[in-house]
Amino acid sequence: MGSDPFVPGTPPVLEVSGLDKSFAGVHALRGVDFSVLPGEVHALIGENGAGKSTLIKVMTGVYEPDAGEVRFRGEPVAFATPLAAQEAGISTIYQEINLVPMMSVARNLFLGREPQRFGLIDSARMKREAREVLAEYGVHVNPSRPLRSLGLGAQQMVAIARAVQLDARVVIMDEPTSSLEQREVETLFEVISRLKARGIAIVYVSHRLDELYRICDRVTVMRDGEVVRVDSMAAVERLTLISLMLGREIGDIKAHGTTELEPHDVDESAAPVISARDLQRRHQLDGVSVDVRPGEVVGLGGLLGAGRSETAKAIMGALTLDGGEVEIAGKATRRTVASSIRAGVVMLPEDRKAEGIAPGLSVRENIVLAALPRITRAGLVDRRKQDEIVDYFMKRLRIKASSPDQKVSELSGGNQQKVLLARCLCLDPKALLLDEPTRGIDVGAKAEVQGVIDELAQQGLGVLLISSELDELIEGSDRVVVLKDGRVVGELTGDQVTQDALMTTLAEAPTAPELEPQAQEENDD
Amino acid sequence: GCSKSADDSSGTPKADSSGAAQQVQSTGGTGDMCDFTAYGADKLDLTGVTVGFSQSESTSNPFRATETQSITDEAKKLGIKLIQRNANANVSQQNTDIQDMIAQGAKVLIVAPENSDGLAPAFAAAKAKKIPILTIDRTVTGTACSDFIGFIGSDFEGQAKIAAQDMAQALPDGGNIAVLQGTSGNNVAQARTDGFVNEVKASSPNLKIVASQTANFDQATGQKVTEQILQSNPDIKGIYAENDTMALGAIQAIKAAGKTPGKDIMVIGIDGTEDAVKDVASGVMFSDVETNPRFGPLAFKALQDFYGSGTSTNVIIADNHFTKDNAQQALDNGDVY
Amino acid sequence: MTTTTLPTPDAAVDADGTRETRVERITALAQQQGGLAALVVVVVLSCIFSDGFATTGNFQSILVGNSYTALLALGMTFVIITGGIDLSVGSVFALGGVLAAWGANHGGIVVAMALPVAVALVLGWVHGMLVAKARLAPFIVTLAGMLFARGLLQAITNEGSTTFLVPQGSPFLWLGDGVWRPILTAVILFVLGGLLLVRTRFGQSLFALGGSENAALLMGLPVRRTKVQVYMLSAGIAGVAGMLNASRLQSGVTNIGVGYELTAIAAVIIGGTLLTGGAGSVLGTAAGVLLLAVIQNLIGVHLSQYGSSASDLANGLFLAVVVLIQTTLQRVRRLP
Amino acid sequence: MTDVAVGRARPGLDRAGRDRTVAWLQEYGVYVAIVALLVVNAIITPSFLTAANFRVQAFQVVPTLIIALGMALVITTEGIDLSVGAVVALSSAMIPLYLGYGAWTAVLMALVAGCLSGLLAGLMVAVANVQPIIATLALMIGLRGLAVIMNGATAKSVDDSTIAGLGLDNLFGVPEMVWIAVVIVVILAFVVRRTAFGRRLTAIGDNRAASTLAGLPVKRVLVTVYIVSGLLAALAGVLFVGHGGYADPSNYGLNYELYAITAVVVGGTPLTGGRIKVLGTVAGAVFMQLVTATLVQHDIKNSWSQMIEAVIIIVAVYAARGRSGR
Ligand SMILES: Nc1ncnc2c1ncn2[C@@H]1O[C@H](COP(=O)(O)OP(=O)(O)OP(=O)(O)O)[C@@H](O)[C@H]1O
Ligand SMILES: Nc1ncnc2c1ncn2[C@@H]1O[C@H](COP(=O)(O)OP(=O)(O)OP(=O)(O)O)[C@@H](O)[C@H]1O
Ligand SMILES: [Mg+2]
Ligand SMILES: [Mg+2]
Repeated sequence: MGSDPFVPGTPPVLEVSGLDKSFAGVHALRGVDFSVLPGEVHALIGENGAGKSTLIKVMTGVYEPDAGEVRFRGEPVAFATPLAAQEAGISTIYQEINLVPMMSVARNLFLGREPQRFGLIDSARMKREAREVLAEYGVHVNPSRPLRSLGLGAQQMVAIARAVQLDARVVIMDEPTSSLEQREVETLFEVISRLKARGIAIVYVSHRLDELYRICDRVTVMRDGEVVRVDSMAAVERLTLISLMLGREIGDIKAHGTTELEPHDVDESAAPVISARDLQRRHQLDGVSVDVRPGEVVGLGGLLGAGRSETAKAIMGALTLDGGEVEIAGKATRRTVASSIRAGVVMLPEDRKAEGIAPGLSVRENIVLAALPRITRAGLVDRRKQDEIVDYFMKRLRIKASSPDQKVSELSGGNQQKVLLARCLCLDPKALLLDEPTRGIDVGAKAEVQGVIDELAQQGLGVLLISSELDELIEGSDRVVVLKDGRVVGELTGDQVTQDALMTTLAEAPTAPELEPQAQEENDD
Repeated sequence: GCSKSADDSSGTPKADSSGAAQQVQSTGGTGDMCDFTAYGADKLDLTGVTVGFSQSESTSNPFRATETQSITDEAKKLGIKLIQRNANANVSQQNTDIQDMIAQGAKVLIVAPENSDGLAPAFAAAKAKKIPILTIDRTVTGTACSDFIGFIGSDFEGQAKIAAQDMAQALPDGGNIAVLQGTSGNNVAQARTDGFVNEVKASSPNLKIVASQTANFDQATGQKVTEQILQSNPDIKGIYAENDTMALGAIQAIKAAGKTPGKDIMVIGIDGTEDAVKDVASGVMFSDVETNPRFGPLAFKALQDFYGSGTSTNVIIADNHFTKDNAQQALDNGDVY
Repeated sequence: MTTTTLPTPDAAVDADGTRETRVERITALAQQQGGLAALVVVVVLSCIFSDGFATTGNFQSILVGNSYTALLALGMTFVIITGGIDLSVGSVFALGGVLAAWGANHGGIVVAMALPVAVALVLGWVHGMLVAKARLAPFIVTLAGMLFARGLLQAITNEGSTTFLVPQGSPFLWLGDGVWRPILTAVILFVLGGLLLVRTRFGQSLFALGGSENAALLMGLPVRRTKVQVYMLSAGIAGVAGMLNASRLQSGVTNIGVGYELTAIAAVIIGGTLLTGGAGSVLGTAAGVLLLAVIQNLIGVHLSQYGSSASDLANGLFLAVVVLIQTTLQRVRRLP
Repeated sequence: MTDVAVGRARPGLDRAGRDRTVAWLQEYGVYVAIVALLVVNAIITPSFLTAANFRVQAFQVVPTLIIALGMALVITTEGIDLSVGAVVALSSAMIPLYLGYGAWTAVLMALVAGCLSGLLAGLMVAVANVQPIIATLALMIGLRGLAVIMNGATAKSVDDSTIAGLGLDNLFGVPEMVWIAVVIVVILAFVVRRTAFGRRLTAIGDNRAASTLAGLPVKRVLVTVYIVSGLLAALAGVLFVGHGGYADPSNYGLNYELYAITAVVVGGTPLTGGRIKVLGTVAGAVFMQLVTATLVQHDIKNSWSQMIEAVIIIVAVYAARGRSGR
């Protein structure tokens, strides 16, 4: 798609100059100039906390700039609310999914512009149209279902569908693919090419560099709130890009490298740290069994909605089960999160916002949240120990925060993810359940996280890895258990762990008929 | 937000209906009489029908408890079937209560109204079914012997007038006084304020009302408010409380402020509850005006007369007046509740 | 997400929308309308076991006695769905009644009808602005509003001592006269309210606001305007209810409405509306109002003779049992 | 859900300085308001700055304050406890009932009653998942009925020097109940700042789902919080009996849930949970007490006091509102 270039020389549709934005203690944007042309896909990249999301929010009326100017179609504008930006023709998919979880899929999709008849919402038509629209995005669900019953990936697709449905001149996408799996990503790219063909400008933020090279025409690289380079995408080499983002020499990066992960020495005879048997949960899990041995990274493969997150939660004791058993280090668990943690398993949840961070608490408090029992004596928090832990992990994971006292909600998405990882690691676990551990984190940090996982596995930790990024899954895992529709449909070991093998396994597995879109029409009022 | 019962009288009574029965003081200014023919009701034999009693406020208020008990006891004594409801200080609820009892088969009603106004729908429903209503202890706006049979109860302004005269007597040299008012919007509280203020104005120019605050007919609030008033008006000589419980609270506050009630500050209350009358006897309180809650005998007598020779439409009961001279005797006789 | 417990708002479809049997569907309906289910159970039991319950007179009395206070719960439903709360409705109800009665005396039916609504809307607007623009907590804003409206009422009525009577023969009395007029008025307003909630964009934005305010904002909904409107709606309905009630009582009773906000909230919650916002229904609220009314009726019939404290205890127990049943029915799900 | 704090600071040169002033006011506004009220009263109210007056204000504020502290804990977990007023009544009913076994036994039983009702509320909220406002509303109605049944309809006078001492006497020149309040405040401030329990409290209020997944004992913390709230309300009930010299379950504690909530919110603890200000709650209660004192001592009519109080509450909360807005 990158081969079908925008028309150079046309005036930019959206343009900002000299943009400045500070939050208490953080200078998030410093004199940023940025512009997108009609019909171009413009990559906006930078490491976690570089200011990408802030730039987007300033452009779309969420934040007011401290200084600088936003021009839309040549006119200076100051959007007072996201609504104003939307009405002017800028449609945005913000970084975290911003839909209403409790409302139905159809109502989310059409919220604010529902089809009406005689002044009343025409629900039947709305549902019908929702079904059609979503089908185009590969999401086959009953539109009456509450949004939150969908997996994150499907929710993301709904958000994308919603944004694209709006008749916009600029579509801004802040990490749209972070919770999508390959198939959905392809769908998204098709959508993007269609938009592009219609002369719509697209701002695209992602930490997945491959994607950028595939679809983007130009790139703006940000670092520490400043724009460090604007160029045609093809003109910037991958390594250059990374070095620009991270502000390090190319040589450094080569040496540090994207970690080449070696398979770990797994003692096949060792007793598994995690042993899940025949997990059953109505409509979600249908007899899933997984073993994880010390030092082994077991990947869970499958498409969105295959039940990977559910498996992890079930093991953690965070999900009530209809049947099945979980043993941790040979002992049956009491099936509560607290007891699982005591037994030595921890989980990094998939939905950072809903289930991960405590937004109002500080970075420090978030990191040690689960570790409280270990750092308290007689109910009192041992502050020295706490600070040691926090200090260590903030350094080791390079968490970018003004201080440990900063509220977590003020961190960039990627840094929030690192805080959660720190929360898991400071528990000193025997086994880790990682649900999308690198979701939304930048290349540098991603390599670091993968390095950490690898290192931990070397030290004998058992890891269950869920990732929608096939590369990550294939590269990182010693063994991949493939799930489909809540059932184990295959297992790849040793040399079999390849993308092709995974795809074949998935393709050959039979589909559970009941999980296909529902035939009957439901009433959602 | 929670409902506060607007007790116009409370204290520490024995919740029985013995004690001094109500005595009639006067039977209405006009002296109008009413019987079932004049009212347009059918003749009934009370012993054969169901009588409904609608109580306005929570029986956790002793006045209300005694009143309810008195009516229940008298009905039992006369062999009359009684059903009852309690509106818990809620006018809308009382409307519903009355209509409920009509639906349940009550043929005659005794109503202790929560409010003088606002019972129109219930009274209209009763009238439509020719069910006579006797109102007790608070008046209702409307026409006697048409909207309702008549009224039995105390003269609240009269009570307050007596209290004002007592205050003048207690403070012959005059001085600053404070008024603890009942719940805002309560008819009884209003009458007891008006009666007192007017009488003071009319006959005791040397008494000066310097503070007038509501204490919701409640002892704890009475205490709190008095504590504050005593701070801003250290020269207060007398306190008039519109019911006994507020008076008791005031006494507690006066003591806590290091003054002597009955000597430094004169306290006068209304209701004639046991604790207050005891305080009158011991000189802690200057005087107390009674409000007699034992409506049973008079009410049923009125109903019987209604179906016979006729009853007065406005019966004012003679309330006792307790002073140091008669308080001990009243206590010994068990005339207090 | 700050909430953990979320019932399935669209319970006709299971969390996975699949493999639904008929039994599942019926239980799903009971779960969605726990209040309604409880109402049916209680009414059926009372008809069987409580003498004189199943009479036209009794039903009429229950319905007519609660038709105007039910409106407070209707307004409250909208506010609670946005994740807010309105504690001022009881006071505004009383104020509306007083203003209507005053208006009937001083200007006739038009003033009697318009004045209370206008004043209520102004109060609601102030609530809304404080909540939406100043970003104060609805609880505290409307708590202050409750005090303010009550104070205003007392200031107008000479500390509550003046009760304005609607003149006999005033056409204003027609509004709340009789048995069926109040009931019908309430039914019509509930139906309109239901339509407003599920079939209009305004209604949808209420759900969105309560479900996730941030998302609603970023999806381009007029968040602040909607908030202001919903508080105006609630206060306006309370004003209307007070006005109608004044017509029925033929006077502006000054000490009415105390504690009504709690009854309204209880009815709304029993009806299945989530206090945290984002889910709820007008039908549920109607069921909640009726359930409380029926319980009140039963307590009145069977427990009055044992004194108020026994009634209170029974009332509390009943409420606890009802919400426990309703919560269990609704199978409030912990987010996994 | 505060990932998008829609804050818009106006551009301007002295922005940083103004931000700091605003933040400072938000943090310490209540204290400033208290000082302002004291100054105003010193000028306009005769004999306001006297020991006797402070004693009276202390007597009146301590019960509210103690209840408010428990309420603050509950509110931190995103809950609310409407039952506190009824618990005051219940606890007061226990005193005459058990006074025969000695004053301290009676006090103990009163406190036990408070703990039990708190336990009930906690179980309903944490285990049965009933929404806090409705669970405690049921208790608010039911417990008062129970209290009146246990005590009888009559207010019972309590003549006991120990209990009266709690309500009236001084220790080192300061009312005993003030000392009690000080001890509770110190303990709570310590618990909130230094203990694991305090951390869990805020985390649960901030994001309950995340706390559950992080393995925090969510139910235990919730139940504890409601028990503490019940306990403190019961303690306030004992002080009521001591100060008034009688037990009156039908009237004690009426509306105190609202006073307590107001104190908590005016003190800067948001109703949305996740944050708690112990000292702020003290300040909130003291501030509201001073407002009431000013109004009553100047004999302002009830109608006007209510309206003025309403406005003052709004202004105070507006000044104290946190950065998160609500
Ligand atoms: N509301 C806020 N309050 C305070 N600081 C903030 C706020 N929002 C963002 N920041 C800070 O601004 C900086 C830029 O954040 P931003 O979210 O724009 O980063 P990003 O480039 O989108 O990163 P990521 O790739 O991780 O999403 C970060 O240091 C962050 O901590
Ligand atoms: N594209 C889709 N079409 C229909 N239903 C979907 C789709 N994606 C997800 N779902 C539904 O969402 C539910 C939860 O999916 P979820 O994404 O949590 O599963 P998962 O295998 O853990 O995936 P992930 O690894 O992305 O978390 C599934 O039960 C499924 O019914
Ligand atoms: Mg970002
Ligand atoms: Mg998942």
